[in-house]
Amino acid sequence: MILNIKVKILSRKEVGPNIYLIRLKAPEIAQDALPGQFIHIKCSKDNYPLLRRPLSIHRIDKEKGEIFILFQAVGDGTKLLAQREIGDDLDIMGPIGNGFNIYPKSRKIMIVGGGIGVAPLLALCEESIRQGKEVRVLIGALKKELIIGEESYKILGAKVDVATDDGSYKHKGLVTDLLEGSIREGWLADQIFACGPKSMLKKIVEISLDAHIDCQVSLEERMACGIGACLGCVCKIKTKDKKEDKVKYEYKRVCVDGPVFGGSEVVWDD
Amino acid sequence: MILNIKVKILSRKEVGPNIYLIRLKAPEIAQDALPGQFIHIKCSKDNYPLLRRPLSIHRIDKEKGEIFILFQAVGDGTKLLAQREIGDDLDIMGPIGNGFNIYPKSRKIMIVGGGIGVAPLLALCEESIRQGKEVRVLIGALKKELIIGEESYKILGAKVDVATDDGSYKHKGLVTDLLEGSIREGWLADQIFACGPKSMLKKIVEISLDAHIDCQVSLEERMACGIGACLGCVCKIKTKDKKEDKVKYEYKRVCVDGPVFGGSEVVWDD
Amino acid sequence: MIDKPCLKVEIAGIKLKNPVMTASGTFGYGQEYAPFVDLNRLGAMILKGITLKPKMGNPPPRVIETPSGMLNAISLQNVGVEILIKEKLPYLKKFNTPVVINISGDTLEEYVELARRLGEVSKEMGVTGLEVNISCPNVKKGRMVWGTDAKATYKIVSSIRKATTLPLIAKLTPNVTDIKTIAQAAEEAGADALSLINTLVGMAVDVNSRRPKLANVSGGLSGPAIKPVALWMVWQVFQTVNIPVIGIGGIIKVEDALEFIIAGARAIEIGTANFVNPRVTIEIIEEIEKYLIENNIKDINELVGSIKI
Amino acid sequence: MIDKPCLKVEIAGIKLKNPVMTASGTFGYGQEYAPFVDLNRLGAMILKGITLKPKMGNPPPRVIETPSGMLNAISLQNVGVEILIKEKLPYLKKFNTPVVINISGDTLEEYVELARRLGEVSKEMGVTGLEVNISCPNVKKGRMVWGTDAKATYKIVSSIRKATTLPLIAKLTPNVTDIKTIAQAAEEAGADALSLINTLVGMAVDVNSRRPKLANVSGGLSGPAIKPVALWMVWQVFQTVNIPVIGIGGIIKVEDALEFIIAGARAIEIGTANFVNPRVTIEIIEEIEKYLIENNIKDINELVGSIKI
Ligand SMILES: Cc1cc2nc3c(=O)[nH]c(=O)nc-3n(C[C@H](O)[C@H](O)[C@H](O)COP(=O)(O)OP(=O)(O)OC[C@H]3O[C@@H](n4cnc5c(N)ncnc54)[C@H](O)[C@@H]3O)c2cc1C
Ligand SMILES: Cc1cc2nc3c(=O)[nH]c(=O)nc-3n(C[C@H](O)[C@H](O)[C@H](O)COP(=O)(O)OP(=O)(O)OC[C@H]3O[C@@H](n4cnc5c(N)ncnc54)[C@H](O)[C@@H]3O)c2cc1C
Ligand SMILES: Cc1cc2nc3c(=O)[nH]c(=O)nc-3n(C[C@H](O)[C@H](O)[C@H](O)COP(=O)(O)O)c2cc1C
Ligand SMILES: Cc1cc2nc3c(=O)[nH]c(=O)nc-3n(C[C@H](O)[C@H](O)[C@H](O)COP(=O)(O)O)c2cc1C
Ligand code: FES
Ligand code: FES
Repeated sequence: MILNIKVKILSRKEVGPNIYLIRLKAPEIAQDALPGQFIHIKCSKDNYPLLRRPLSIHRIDKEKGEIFILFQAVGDGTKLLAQREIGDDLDIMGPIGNGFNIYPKSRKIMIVGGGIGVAPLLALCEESIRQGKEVRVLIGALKKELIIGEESYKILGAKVDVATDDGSYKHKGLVTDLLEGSIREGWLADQIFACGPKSMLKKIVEISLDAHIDCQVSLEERMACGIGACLGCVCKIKTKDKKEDKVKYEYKRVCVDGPVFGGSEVVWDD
Repeated sequence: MILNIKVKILSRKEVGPNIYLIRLKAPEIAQDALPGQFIHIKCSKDNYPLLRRPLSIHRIDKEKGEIFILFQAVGDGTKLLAQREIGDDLDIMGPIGNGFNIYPKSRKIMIVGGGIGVAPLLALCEESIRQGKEVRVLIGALKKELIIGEESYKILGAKVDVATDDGSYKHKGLVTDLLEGSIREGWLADQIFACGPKSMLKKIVEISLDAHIDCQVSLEERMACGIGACLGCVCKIKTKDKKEDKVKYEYKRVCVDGPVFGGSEVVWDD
Repeated sequence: MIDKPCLKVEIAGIKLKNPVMTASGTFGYGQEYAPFVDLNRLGAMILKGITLKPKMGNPPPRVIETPSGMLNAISLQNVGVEILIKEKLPYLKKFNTPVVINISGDTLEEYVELARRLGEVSKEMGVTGLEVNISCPNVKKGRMVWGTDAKATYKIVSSIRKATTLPLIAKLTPNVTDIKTIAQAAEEAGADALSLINTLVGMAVDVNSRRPKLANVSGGLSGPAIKPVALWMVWQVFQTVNIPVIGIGGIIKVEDALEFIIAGARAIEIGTANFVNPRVTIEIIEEIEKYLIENNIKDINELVGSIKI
Repeated sequence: MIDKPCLKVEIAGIKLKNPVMTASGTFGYGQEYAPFVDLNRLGAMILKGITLKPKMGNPPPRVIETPSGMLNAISLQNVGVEILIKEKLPYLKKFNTPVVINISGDTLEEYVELARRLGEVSKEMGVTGLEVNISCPNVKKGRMVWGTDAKATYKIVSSIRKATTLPLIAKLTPNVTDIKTIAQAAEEAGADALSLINTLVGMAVDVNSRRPKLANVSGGLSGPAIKPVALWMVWQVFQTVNIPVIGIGGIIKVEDALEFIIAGARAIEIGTANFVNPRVTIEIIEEIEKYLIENNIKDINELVGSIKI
């Protein structure tokens, strides 16, 4: 069930240029949360900005009853959030969404994150490793300073590779190059999970279709309610009609029908 | 000239229930400011609330280049202002308005403040004493805890009397009772200066007219621009036409034509 | 001092426990808010606008924040009336809160058929009333919006009136020169109550891509930004008609709701604020009660239209 | 990369250094803002609305803040045209910035006489153009607002057109069902440019006293809250007329100004934002220039109406 609660800000750290990691005391949410879910946050204490902002749950610490968010301060909402003080009560709703679906029979997991898209993937990595999967992580960023979480993934026991657009660190190029490379080398995952810019996701879906690997992507869309009521946050999804003989299109809600969708269901071109 | 500058918050103190005293480093303004003038303040760092809020200059320290504001946190604007941190830059415009006019030949000065209306009167008291006047101060408040500045006036060398509506401190009743009392006792000021709720000001003007004492009152009205451009902040003022044979009424701007008006000019009844 | 003021109001013959309703399109089909709100405590629930057939709606982006408001261009994505009846209404039957269905259509015939169909199942499925969204364009008449013309308003409301005995609320659009003549037309056509305002038409542009921020170019502006406009229109209409008026537009705190009630609204609908604070409806109900106690008002109906000019 | 993009635009034959003008009623008679703004740097100055005779205006309270906006009910308090000419215009003559006079009246005759009088002194006193505020009620026609009716708009604009050869900007009110027909009427009547929007009608209630917060009951809503509505109307009008459009409504930062320009405004007016930040006009001029450089746009005129739909 989605809760609307006030939770304490336990710590806040600028982990990269304009990128913040905030730890929240939220036992009720930590208890239920799945990797890939998000929380819907009232960034300020008054009604300006008006709407909440969705941020993925970055890490889930069920034992301590804590959750983490990792975000980039891009506009009014996230900038105000980055200024909230330790000890403040934060008004959040969550956990929201379907989360990633790790199949029990999968043995090898490939996780691909672009930019701030890495945010929801740490919890996924942790859970995958907890379930005994072999996990590889590919991280893409514009440049060296914007790479987030490389160490955190390594500590969990995942093999991590990095690509930067400008070549300022490790592979120069796109993170999708790394994905193609690993497939070429013969490391075939049972599932690919990805989060990041649309162009990256689209390419990853193409690669996964070619390689016949099951792929799940986490989408973003502008949200109002965050709980499925306003139909503001839709994306176009291919569905089959009842007789399964005709492809249909439907606008599904990113907030509660997603944010994770099967890569092949997503219609990218409008 | 009215300046628009950013000034440092040097200190902030809650001096009464929801009443704050803030000290600002503002040499350019301290240099020019007159008792009775105000500054127009952007209370928050963003545009919410949208408009500035006018607050009187409570004390002027020309030597240190500091000014003080004393205010009650009543709504969104003043509440946000009360939360601004020491060291913050505050965006202000000022000094604005005509200020009180102390006549050189006046020897005895009566100052009357009701509630937060005492705010602009400390600077006036200080200046009057500096000019060698004999100053009496009457303070009115709802109850004991809401009396502000009694000591500050005494330190300056003024004789201070207090009235509380509920009798929780000194005279039980209205501050206007004290004024009538002092006149009855024969302490006739050359000028009366007053600031406070409209009903109080109206009564003081009546008393002063009866006693033939020159009286100046500081008015409040909701403001937008604060510099005479929008005509939002008007009050009705009696004026004489050129031939001085007919009374006319005019809406004058509290911000730049006031906030101090001759008591007998003000039209109270609409 | 009174300790339990009366919050009950009657709108279009519908008895409400209190004047707080949910605005169409902002409360889903009710169930979405059940984790946050005891649906039994609401005055009434108005569901997402329904059409005869399911509708796909506009492509994204569909929502965008604006200063103290938001633009939406959902364009009536909905499951269609039959799925509403089969899958959404059964859940709501377990609450003793009136359910009002907001109806929309591309043609007069669609509105009429919808009203007839919902009338047919009203007893069984717990449909207490209809709110007619006349802010939709009339596709037959070159997409002129029904509610922007008094004659068209009269025509559509009277046609629906003939098709159903259900309490009928006409929901007015604010994008008009004179809301009073539209209100009068709706009253004459047989509306039992009027609700206003729907959203103002607005737009936003992304200065980097130089494209509209909404895929649909324009959208409906809602939220606190529009409250002053809504309040003015409610007061205008309150002075013009003899049927109850429901105030909508930017209500996010108790003072907002009270402003509408004092200006003449017998009930109010809360829209965008649900997105900000999912418990806002309940909080406002509680605070209206507090206000009545503090101001020693025994019955909320005394407050309706009590504005002193 | 260009280092000095061209910011010059021409409106109604008036040559502006840049597209940033001040909105009537929010910049006084210019002089009030001289401590904060180098008046020489503005695109144009539009002064507080003037009438034939001095006007006392409404009783206070006249202004009230609303979410991201404000309501005002100044009601045209002004010194009258003769004092304007004698006491206000001389000061402005020393600046080389076009001065546009916003004119208002209770009757058609007043508008016409005002236009004639200002035309008469225009050379001598530096009056570069007129902006006709047609949001005033026509007292002869039962207080119907001129600008809410296409015929009335045509009548008043064409009458003024005959009375003066000064560049004529018709300022439209947004409180209408179809801004396009009003815009067309103004164009046909001979307006050289259109400016929009004036304020939306709104109201606020004090829930403690149960009185309107404005002594005048209703007021005009301005500020960021109305920007989406203004932008939509500007874009609608831009597509409809062949004369330049000036965008007004809620502009407080450079993006707002750019949104209007991209949607079709050849110039913009800044109103309420002057109260928030007295230097806002200059800051926006500087930032428009920066945007043009960053986006490699040589001439601001390329940006006008460049929205991609
Ligand atoms: C399910 C979900 C999970 C997300 N998780 C994260 C996360 O873990 N970390 C993180 O940094 N960001 C995340 N985002 C994106 C984040 O919500 C936006 O960056 C944020 O809402 C921007 O708000 P703002 O007020 O700072 O910016 P605004 O001023 O609103 O906009 C600034 C920029 O952010 C973009 N933006 C605004 N709202 C959204 C939105 N709802 N979705 C996508 N882009 C938006 C705009 O296009 C604009 O360019 C997530 C988005 C979704 C939908
Ligand atoms: C020239 C001048 C000098 C002032 N000096 C002081 C001072 O030294 N100390 C002090 O505490 N207050 C002073 N005030 C009043 C102060 O400006 C208001 O209390 C403040 O603007 C309220 O803002 P807010 O956002 O907190 O409240 P809002 O939410 O705007 O309103 C809360 C309450 O404050 C009242 N209010 C709001 N704006 C004004 C206004 N412009 N004038 C009068 N009342 C208003 C409203 O009626 C309302 O009841 C002065 C006002 C003026 C005009
Ligand atoms: C996302 C969204 C969807 C809406 N959908 C509908 C609808 O289907 N039918 C309708 O009559 N009004 C619809 N509205 C309008 C609201 O019911 C309401 O009239 C308007 O939002 C103003 O109220 P508010 O400011 O409280 O949101 C919608 C509003 C929003 C924000
Ligand atoms: C205090 C005030 C006074 C105004 N006076 C006039 C006026 O005299 N004539 C006029 O045409 N518009 C007047 N307006 C409207 C503005 O010029 C402008 O059209 C409107 O405020 C919208 O722009 P904004 O949101 O930038 O303020 C006034 C607006 C305000 C806020
Ligand atoms: S944000 Fe409202 S349905 Fe997803
Ligand atoms: S506040 Fe604008 S004229 Fe005084």
